[in-house]
Amino acid sequence: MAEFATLHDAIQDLVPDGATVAMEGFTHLIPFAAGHEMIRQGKKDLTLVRMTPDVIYDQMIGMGLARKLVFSWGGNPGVGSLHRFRDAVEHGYPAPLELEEHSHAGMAARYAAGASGLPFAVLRAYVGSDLVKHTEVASIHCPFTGEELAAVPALNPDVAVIHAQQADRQGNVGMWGITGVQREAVLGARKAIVTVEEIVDELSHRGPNNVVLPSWTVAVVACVPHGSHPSYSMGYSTRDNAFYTEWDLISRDRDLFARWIEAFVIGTEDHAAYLSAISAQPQGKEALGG
Amino acid sequence: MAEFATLHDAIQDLVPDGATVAMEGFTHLIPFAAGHEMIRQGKKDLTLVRMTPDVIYDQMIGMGLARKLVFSWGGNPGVGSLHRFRDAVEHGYPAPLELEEHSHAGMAARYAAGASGLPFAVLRAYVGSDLVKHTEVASIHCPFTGEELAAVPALNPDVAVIHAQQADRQGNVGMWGITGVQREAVLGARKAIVTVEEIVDELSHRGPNNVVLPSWTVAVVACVPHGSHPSYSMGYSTRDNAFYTEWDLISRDRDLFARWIEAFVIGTEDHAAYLSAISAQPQGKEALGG
Amino acid sequence: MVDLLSHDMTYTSDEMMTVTASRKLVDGQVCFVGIGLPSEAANLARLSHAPNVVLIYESGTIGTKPEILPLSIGDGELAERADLVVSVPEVFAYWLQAGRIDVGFLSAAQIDRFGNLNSTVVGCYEDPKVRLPGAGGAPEIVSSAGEVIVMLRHTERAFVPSVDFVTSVGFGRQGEGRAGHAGAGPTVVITDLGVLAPDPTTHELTLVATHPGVEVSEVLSHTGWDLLVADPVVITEPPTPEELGILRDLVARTKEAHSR
Amino acid sequence: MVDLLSHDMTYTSDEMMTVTASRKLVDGQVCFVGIGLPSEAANLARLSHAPNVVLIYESGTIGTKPEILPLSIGDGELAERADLVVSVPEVFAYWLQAGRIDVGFLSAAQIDRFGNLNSTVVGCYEDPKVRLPGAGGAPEIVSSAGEVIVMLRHTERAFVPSVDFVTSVGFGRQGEGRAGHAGAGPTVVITDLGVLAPDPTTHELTLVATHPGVEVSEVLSHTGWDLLVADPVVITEPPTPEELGILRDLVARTKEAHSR
Repeated sequence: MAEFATLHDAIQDLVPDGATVAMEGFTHLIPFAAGHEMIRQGKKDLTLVRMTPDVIYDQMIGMGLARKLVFSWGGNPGVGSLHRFRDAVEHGYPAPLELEEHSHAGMAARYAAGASGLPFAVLRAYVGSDLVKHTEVASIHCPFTGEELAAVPALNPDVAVIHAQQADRQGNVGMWGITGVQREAVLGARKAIVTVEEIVDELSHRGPNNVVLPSWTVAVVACVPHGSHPSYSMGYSTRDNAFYTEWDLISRDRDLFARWIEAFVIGTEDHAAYLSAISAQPQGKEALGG
Repeated sequence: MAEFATLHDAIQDLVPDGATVAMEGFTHLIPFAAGHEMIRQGKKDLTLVRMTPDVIYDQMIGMGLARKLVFSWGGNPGVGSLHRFRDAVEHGYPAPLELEEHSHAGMAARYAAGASGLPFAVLRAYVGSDLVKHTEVASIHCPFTGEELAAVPALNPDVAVIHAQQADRQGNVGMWGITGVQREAVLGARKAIVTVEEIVDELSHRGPNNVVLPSWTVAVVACVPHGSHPSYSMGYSTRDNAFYTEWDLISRDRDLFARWIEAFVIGTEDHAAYLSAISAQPQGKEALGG
Repeated sequence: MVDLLSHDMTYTSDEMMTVTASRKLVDGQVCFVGIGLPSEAANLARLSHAPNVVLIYESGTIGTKPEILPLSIGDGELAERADLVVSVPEVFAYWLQAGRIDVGFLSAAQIDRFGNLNSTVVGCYEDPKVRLPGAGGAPEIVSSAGEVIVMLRHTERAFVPSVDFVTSVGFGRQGEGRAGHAGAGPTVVITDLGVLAPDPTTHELTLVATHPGVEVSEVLSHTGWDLLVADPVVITEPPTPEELGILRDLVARTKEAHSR
Repeated sequence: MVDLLSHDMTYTSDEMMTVTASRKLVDGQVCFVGIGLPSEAANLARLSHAPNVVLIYESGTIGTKPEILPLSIGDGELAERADLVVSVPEVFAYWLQAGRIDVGFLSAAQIDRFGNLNSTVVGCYEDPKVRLPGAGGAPEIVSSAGEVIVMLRHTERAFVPSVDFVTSVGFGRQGEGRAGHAGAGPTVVITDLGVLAPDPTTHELTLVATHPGVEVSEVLSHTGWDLLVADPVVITEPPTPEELGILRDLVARTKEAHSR
């Protein structure tokens, strides 16, 4: 059965330095609050796993929390580059970042194998792509037809962190809309932390695509309203598109980035304080004289 | 886009003699009406595929429609044996029945591989079971860990036949409740026939477990109310448990079975006629002086 | 709450078997349940001492809390009272194979000295005396579940020296053990006469308990091989009035519902 | 219906590119759509001549009918207006890999003479000049889709003799072809200047059309290699008032919605 805890305690207790952490989401339900808490707690040497690393990973990488990134597409959705990620890869600032890079199909299959208790997955992928020279892909033959296919190793993160719309009082988690690979990340991980918008008496299954994670598949549930800001939680909040655009400017400049993190993350004691700081100064960049 | 047709035309046009046909369902939404129509049309040399062959396959096998059965559990759910199936296997009556037998895990993985466009599936299964001596299972090694696992060939039936609660006017199919392996059967088959309880303006997604099959993944939709009798369609009908019990008696006796099929299937021109015959003489056995 | 006075305190051997099996489930365990006797015992456990047991049926219902016993693996009752319903490929891949199951709870047509289970054929495969339904989910439940509870009625036809067909491996034809399996296999076999458990070293099934009023000789005469007998053999605690009351209410509710 | 008079009949080169790309989609096709330019062109097609085109986004939305263009691959608009929403592992396994996609519709940072696409790095992988976002779904879209429509703006930086990194294979480094791929690969490349297509035998990209007012010399000067030119080179039909009207309404609706 999942336990209920504060986000602070969940991150402190379940995310040791050096852990392999998958914070999943496909631009919907991104666990920003959990990432900010890892920055506040100064986590170190993390291996970050995610199909689509975006602004929260940009922030964590920019603060030097990550030793390695396992991914398939890293960008600021609808805007462009992740400048902190690029600075780390292109200039080793603030620290070098090791990359383990796949295609979406490969990453999705790796998560599914992890959730299935298999050591690897088989798929049609990577044919002729230079990716095979830079990542762990093997070739495997069908024992019945002889056909050659690709094999990729399973993903079993130490900790999966996701944001969902609801949990009931028994800790069963309910989410809907675009749920990406979150279910596989949770089922494949050794432990899972789920932040939710709301604790309810009964999951409301507002669909489309209702997904339930039973309480016993989750280690800790933390109630963090708007825990996905600037991403969104269908039925609870809309995407703060202006923030993503603004992030392009903030993240281009090392000092401006550092000041933003200081003012809005390290300088706020929790997500509620972050939200009031953001709403008090929506134009973060100007507020910082950037 | 799916076409709308009568069940008679769908079976006549899409199910040639000798076809490999998967009529799936996990005691819920069993496509009985479609099976009866195959009996009426006297289909021959079929390879029948199903994880859980039950009374409808017992009837088709008893009438000699099947050359081969691909399955993992064959029984009368909650009652006992399938006597026509047993008579075919034990005594070759009315004709010998070739068996291709797997475990549920293996059959489910075979369907999923078929739906994924892969030639085989990898799973942890069959270790030490005598099934491996009598079915097509290969051993395969993980290219990363060296671990030995089982491989089974994909299932891609010529035709999948399922029963669902609803289709909308564009032919999109909606079902809910226990949906077993029906989605994989349809997506893995070359063509799919779906009988539905009702044609609606908009799918009502009454859940749990709402499943949608887009119109373009289905060849033909036929509206056949109560097309799953004596099985059930959640939200539309309840299971006729008395029939399953009675079937045990009817199917034990070759002549009684033949008379029942004559009276209730061959003697009825379509499913509506079958339903009125059944409701007029619910005690089929006594009615036949069995 | 159950009104004890309303229940006859004598009980049948099937009731003793079901109650004994239900006691083996520990509250909070995740249990993959077969239809029939195992389903009855697992739900008795859920309605009595193990309210938080998680029941998974191979039709894809997870966290199933039926008010009446299902006749079939796909009864609507299972879907309507589940925490979630998933596809059959998923229940086997993401839930059973992934090692999330603490206890597998099933029956079989034959069991042998080393706990191997047969639900495929009596006689030889190519020309069977009796063609049984087949494997279903059993081989992988017995392989992957943390441990397995087996329930079947105690007859010489069911308890054979060596099964005609190994559908699901217990400890192997020669009792060689569990190499290649994630789970511990059949740790207990519960019948209408008593309880058997594999010897820790030889893996041979051994009579460890008899139900009240059952003689050891009676168990031996119903077993198709020279059954080892533990010393001492425990006598099973008879069903409590509460256990019997809950079980009989469940069975009565079920009969009533299915006769509608 | 669109009021033609309300629209300025001059148009931009981006509009010409989007309209040209949208015309390549045939009604009823199943199309796997990338975000950005491809998504704009695919939805223009859906709102004009191809109302029954099936749009699939890699976030798992199938039969997607957005009223406004998504800013990101995971916008709620996509989920709310889809026939169904599935998980990401499923969209790649059951839908793309299974061969259900007629047309893949995407962009890239670099394309070369043989239609190979790069969205990974500019420079060398270990020490890149520019680290690009990466592969995403592209390698398997280009491999598995029946054919692929590529859209990108025509610059010397984008049209290079040989891509720095083959993220997704067109016809190979030496134009060797499509062995090992289910689909036909990039059958057309649409830019803001014109249209390129691979030579049927050599697979080398060839200029087959220019947009109105664009000189062939202008296309050549924006291409990083000696671009083959078909004879004759067709002139693209300019956008019709209806196409422009629908596109501009879509873009205006989108701006309005995202500025809220």
